Amino acid sequence: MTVLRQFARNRGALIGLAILLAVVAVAMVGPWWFPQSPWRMAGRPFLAPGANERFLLGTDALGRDVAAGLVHGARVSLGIGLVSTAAALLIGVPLGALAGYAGGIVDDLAMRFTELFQTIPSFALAIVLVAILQPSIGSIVLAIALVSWPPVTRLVRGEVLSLRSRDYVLAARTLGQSTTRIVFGVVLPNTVAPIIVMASLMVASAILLESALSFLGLGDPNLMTWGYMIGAGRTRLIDAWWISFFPGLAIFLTVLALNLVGEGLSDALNPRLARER
Amino acid sequence: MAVLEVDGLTLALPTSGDRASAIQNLSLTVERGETLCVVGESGSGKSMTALAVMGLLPRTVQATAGTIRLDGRDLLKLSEREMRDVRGREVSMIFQEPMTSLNPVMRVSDQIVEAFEAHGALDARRRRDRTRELIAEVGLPDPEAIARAYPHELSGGQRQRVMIAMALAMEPKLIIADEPTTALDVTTQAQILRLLDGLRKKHGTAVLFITHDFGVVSEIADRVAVLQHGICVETGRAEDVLRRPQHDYTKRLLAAVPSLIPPPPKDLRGAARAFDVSGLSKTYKGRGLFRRGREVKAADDVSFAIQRGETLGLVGESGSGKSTVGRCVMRLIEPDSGSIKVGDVSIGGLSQRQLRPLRRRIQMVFQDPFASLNPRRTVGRIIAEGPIAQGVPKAEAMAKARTLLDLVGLRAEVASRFPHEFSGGQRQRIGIARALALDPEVLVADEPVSALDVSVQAQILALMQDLQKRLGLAILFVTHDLRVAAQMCDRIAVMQKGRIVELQPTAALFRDPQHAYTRALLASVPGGANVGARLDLAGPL
Amino acid sequence: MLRFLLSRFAKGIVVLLAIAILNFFLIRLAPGDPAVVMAGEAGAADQAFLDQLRTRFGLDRPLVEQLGIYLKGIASLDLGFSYRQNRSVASLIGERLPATLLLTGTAFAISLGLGILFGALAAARAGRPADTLITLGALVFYATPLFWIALMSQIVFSLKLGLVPNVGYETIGAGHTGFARALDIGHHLILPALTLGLFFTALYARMMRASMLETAGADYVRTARAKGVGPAAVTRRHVARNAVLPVVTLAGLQAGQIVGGAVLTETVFAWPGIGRLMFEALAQRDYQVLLGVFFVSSAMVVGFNILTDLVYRLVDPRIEAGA
Amino acid sequence: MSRSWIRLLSAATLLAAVPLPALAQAPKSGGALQVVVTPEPPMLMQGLNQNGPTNMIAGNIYESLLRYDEKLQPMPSLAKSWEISPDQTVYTFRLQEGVTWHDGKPFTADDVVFTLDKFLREVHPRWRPIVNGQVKAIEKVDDLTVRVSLKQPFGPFLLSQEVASAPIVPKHVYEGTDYRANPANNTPVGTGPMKFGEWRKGSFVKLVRNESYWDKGRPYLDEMYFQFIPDAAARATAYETGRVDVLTGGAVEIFDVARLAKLPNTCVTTKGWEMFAPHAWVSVNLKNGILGNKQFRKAMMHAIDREFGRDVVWSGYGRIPTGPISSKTKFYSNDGVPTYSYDPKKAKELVAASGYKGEVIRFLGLPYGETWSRWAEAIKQNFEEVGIKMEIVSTDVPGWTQRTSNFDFDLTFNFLYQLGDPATGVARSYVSSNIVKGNPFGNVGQYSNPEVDRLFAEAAVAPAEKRQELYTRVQQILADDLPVLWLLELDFPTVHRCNVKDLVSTAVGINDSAKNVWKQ
Repeated sequence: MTVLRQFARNRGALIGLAILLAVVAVAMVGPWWFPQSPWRMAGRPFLAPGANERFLLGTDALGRDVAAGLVHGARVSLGIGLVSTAAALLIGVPLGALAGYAGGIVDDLAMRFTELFQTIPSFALAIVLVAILQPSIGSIVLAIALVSWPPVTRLVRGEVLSLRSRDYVLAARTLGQSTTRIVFGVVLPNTVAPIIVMASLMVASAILLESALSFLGLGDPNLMTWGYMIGAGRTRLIDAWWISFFPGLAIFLTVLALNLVGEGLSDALNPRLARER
Repeated sequence: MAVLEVDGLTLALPTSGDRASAIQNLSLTVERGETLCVVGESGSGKSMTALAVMGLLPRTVQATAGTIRLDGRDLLKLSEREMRDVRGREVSMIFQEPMTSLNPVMRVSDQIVEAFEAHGALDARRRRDRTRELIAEVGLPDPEAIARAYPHELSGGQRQRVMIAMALAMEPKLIIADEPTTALDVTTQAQILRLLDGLRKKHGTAVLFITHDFGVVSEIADRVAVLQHGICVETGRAEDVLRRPQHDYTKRLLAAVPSLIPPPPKDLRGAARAFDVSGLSKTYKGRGLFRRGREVKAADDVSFAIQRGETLGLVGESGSGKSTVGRCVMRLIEPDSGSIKVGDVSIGGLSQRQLRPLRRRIQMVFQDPFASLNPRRTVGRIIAEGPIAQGVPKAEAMAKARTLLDLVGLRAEVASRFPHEFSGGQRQRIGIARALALDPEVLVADEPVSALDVSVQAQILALMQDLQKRLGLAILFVTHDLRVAAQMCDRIAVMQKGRIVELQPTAALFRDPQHAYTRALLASVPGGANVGARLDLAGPL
Repeated sequence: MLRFLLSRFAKGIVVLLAIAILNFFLIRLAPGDPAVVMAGEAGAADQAFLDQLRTRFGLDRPLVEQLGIYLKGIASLDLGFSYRQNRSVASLIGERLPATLLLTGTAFAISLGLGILFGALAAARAGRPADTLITLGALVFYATPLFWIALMSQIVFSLKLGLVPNVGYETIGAGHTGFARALDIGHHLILPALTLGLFFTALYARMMRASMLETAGADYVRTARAKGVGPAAVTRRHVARNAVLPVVTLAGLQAGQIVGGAVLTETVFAWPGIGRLMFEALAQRDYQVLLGVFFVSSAMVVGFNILTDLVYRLVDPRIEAGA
Repeated sequence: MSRSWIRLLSAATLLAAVPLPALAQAPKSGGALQVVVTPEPPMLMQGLNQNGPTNMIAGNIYESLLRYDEKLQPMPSLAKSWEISPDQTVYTFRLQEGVTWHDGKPFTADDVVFTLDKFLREVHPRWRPIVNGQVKAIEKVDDLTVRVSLKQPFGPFLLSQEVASAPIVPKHVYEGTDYRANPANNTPVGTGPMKFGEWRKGSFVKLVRNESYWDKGRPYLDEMYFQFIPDAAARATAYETGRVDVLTGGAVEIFDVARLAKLPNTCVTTKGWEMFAPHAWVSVNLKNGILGNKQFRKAMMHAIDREFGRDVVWSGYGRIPTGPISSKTKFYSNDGVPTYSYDPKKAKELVAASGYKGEVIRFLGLPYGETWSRWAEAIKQNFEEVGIKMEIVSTDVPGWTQRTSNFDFDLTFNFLYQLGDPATGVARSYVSSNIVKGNPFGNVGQYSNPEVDRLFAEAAVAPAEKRQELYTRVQQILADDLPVLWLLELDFPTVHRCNVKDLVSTAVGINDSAKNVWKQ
């Protein structure tokens, strides 16, 4: 398909995809690669990378294997990113579709509600939510979802609003199709492309948000995540840089990759912009 | 000596495109004080020609052969810096879209002054004065206010006048006008054409006029060049080309331009009344939490009736409310008041849910064939959707879709393809097939041909005539094009500011228009009776 | 203009009222009885002591009544009383607010200014090394966690190079006054403001670049070139001025993110602002302070939004009053 | 031993005039001291708030009747000398002469009586049980003499006059007012060597030299700044970049101390915590299923690698305890006390014998920084290795406080100050009368043993010489019952520039006034 070809022509997007696939692959095979718990105090504390061939990336303050943490963390970080994005879409898409398609007072109310959530400083809200509900994977996902849905709503609403008056949607109405069928069968499938683009960027920012929460000590204490590793290692940045450097690098690469892929998708799906290049 | 001399020009397209060159071996000349019209359908390369002269070709398009001489100087050999000096000073250009061609965040005066600035002409004070003079010269009222205005505060016609003023600023030798009136209403178009022609005469400027409209050609052209797929098939004096076209393509094009003289009326005596609208009104109100918007009466007590087998034209300029009426009768927009009856069933007062099963009786054909088909569905599915929604089994509906494709002149096998694989005309056929799938009694056609090239337009019109005859459809035909209306409609209603100001049988309306507005509209049609053929709409497809 | 401002303020007040109610209930969902928390701080507690605290702070009344008290207070600009700090919340926020305004304002200005500048530069040099460099740089800062940048810059610029102070608002005990003090504060401001601003600089630069490239294809840009206007003037007058509009809109939407990011920045850099106050209040479940900071920071966002709307109106004449 | 202790007490009156410690160099006046405390205290009125940071700052503003040396022997402060009646029930304090409050008003016995009898009785959670339970009367004898009569002998009484436990407040400011709402709380008025200067919220508190301090020649410092830096790593860098001179205990994560100690001109001391003797353990909720099983608790004790905890998590600081009483506290004994070594194999056997069926045990984390988080993670791994499933629940301070004080936990960390005497600092965690919801520092594990209750009750009021015996017995019983899992006698090392002299000279260290501190 042309979209794929367009995407393949974008060098940045391909690099991003390669990195992303590598991260996903690591996350998939992680448990076989490092079958032991990443929390296991497997060696001497503060082994530098390479000082012991058993610990390629060194050990942390308790003698835990940084590489094992990194690999197991990939699963959790990606998982949190994906699940919370899915949750945000679950809130944002229906609300946006409702607002865009119903219009009028419903639209007004929905958009005021959305604006409300956009006005509240989102990171502060996330902190409060996680703290209130106590840090756990559930509360973190919920908090990230709750602060990231408004842009989805705005996007979907905008798309639906413009699609609603598109002739083929009007045509569907003139054929006597029911509103639900029009919204779900005609309108929403045509908003999938921009939603996918936004979702890839949202996964990236969800990973960033999770790491920031973990950094502040609001992570799930039973889950090895990259943000946790940075937070736990930051006080030793000066003499044991590797503890937080590698997870930082992992976050950076993953977020970068997601952004590159998202951009590539956006260009490929938006032919007008693609032609500019 | 010719002001502009294009000789053997070839513009190469990037290799990935479907053809090698946008323009092939093109030669043209424009003399001082002369208007050369370059005519062609979409994709003929006429706009590329204009951009090549301006030196504003997209980076991917390269001139690979030939010369463009302006007063003997080959523009293709100039550096970008030299070319920049030529632009605006010696050649200037007027674009098609007045709504987007002016910088929205700059005042009109600043944008005109910029033309002087760019060439270091005049001092600040003189520039200012000259700007006011130019605004006055292009016929804009209150130059002082216009100068201070931002583009969004002006109408489309006013903006195009500003564009012309800007083009005139440095008194160039050549003005290139690329479809400058296409986006305008017919009465505005007439004014702009008169203005351009007057200025050409006054200043002795050469004009290269790009258009697809032979009516416009007959209004202003001294000479004509006809382009087809990047190749100039015919050039000559306007009269010769319009009256005695040599090339087949030119002949075909001219034969496809609908005449203003309507065909003899059909015999509709005894036909049942299929569609009845009365007292239809719709007012748009600005809405907001903290503000009250202006009120616009888009439909004001509109009443008409259509018989079986009859076409009623709804004609007017943009903003006249004709499309609103079209959508109100489809209940796509909720009218404020009025009754709508299909046959003897009133659909005006029903809820959307109650209306759904009745929708099969009244169907619609949309303007833009690119936007009216769901890009994610096969055309078979698109056509079958209506019957499926009305409860017909899927297999049966798909079988019917294939029959309908055949009916509208497409092969039944294409049912499994997606809309983007079709041309504009083909898509419009699919749109018609979709509307017919429910066996409607009434068809509302909203500008069904205005997005199509003239040759395709004729085919679609013929198809609609044919289907009407076969199926006894009552058609509400919404259009801005009086030529099309003349050929298609049995009766015509002229709309202005939401009201029907005149409703007459077509022949009577063209022969003896009653309302002043109707007369103004008729007088504005470019080319008038000079161009146009009676379309052989009854003939084979 | 006056009508626009009035309507904008009216809207802002409605939003703030809704936020106040929302916040109030949100935070009451939390486990943790304020009286117990307070007692815990004191080191030990018995029932009499807890009861005494509850009566004193109205914590034994129904929730609706507490909300009523809270809203009535907000209407008269009384944000409540912090029992933990034994001070009015308004005064607590009041003494921290200038630092936060300084930090977020500077970060906002830096990010918008540098973002637009770099974005425009990259677009003007599209495809050339300068563009690649800026685009890459923007991507890097866009993808790096804010706190990571904060830590790194502390180590590199403060600890290793000794260029700037690593934490704090001013040199404590230096006794600077007047201009010298302003200079000292400015010196301390560099690292946190840059850290907070970098992500947004990257964001705006990317947006500006994309917007410039898109605008470069606009009809009016072609018109200007057809007039013979030179490339620099085309870029400045036609492309940049129009391309900046969506960036300004985005900046308005992002104001909340900057204020939120201040929590992190202020914590790492010991910046005595309300972001830090919020984090501390949260750790102590100091409801009144938490609600107050939340409310004030939301008000700041509303303020930033009104500001960007104003800027937008100045740049774009198409926006009508009240629209 | 007990007898000689009493003699020492009386002898302290003679020693009162001798400055402690003996000085090798003559102190130098002048200079400002930059100290990091964390977190920022809610207020500086020490009578109303006894947060660690409050004490570290306000300990310079307020004074109490006595101070204590590193061996917990009382030294004069506002009380120049004191006498104890032979039946150990009447204490007579003679006050310093020529003391004035920071606002210039003279300090008299009226202030002491008001403070101990009215002010602190109403607001101070630590003083209230003592004054209500043990004290019969507090009277002014003359302007410079106060007499406190006890209902019965109460050994720990003399240790209760530490500045955080009994700061003397000005009667003329507080009498007849709502103590908590008194505006003077924001500008504390005391008698101490430093006066309140300025509090820039979120940044620092500035104290200035009290020019009319009664102890002539002191203090040596002109100014003190207490800086608030919320991030632990930033606090460490603040020290490294020279912004601060002193990092108080707990201000930097313990594992940063070793690194900072290597910096030039840097001294580290673990002294100054003898009075508090923070004792860390895992509180066990004995009402929750398997946790009530003594064998299972012994299994946990053998499973936890306490040496690893000290050497890795706490960077080698601290001492592994044998039982409820810290080795720094009076009446410590390991005589006949059972010990628990790290022994996973034995732990596994005990787990099997206890009937544990693999239920998940929730461990409520203590939100006091990275060190505690690491420790919980390490214990989780220890447990995992012997087959005990544990899940960490993280929370913030209020959440921890509420859950702990409502007994809503399976296991959690806790650490309590021992306050010099088991009667005040130890008994509260084990006696059944202290199973009260609402207090995280009570007997939250709901351990109930009548024998232990009786021994603690007797020991508190027993004549000094009988107490050791009773407490030794208590330690033997508790170490076998394991109501909590003792982990570590904590050290909170103070990091400071070596040219800051005599920083720690009493049993409460930085929590006490800096009257002897000087900069070289």
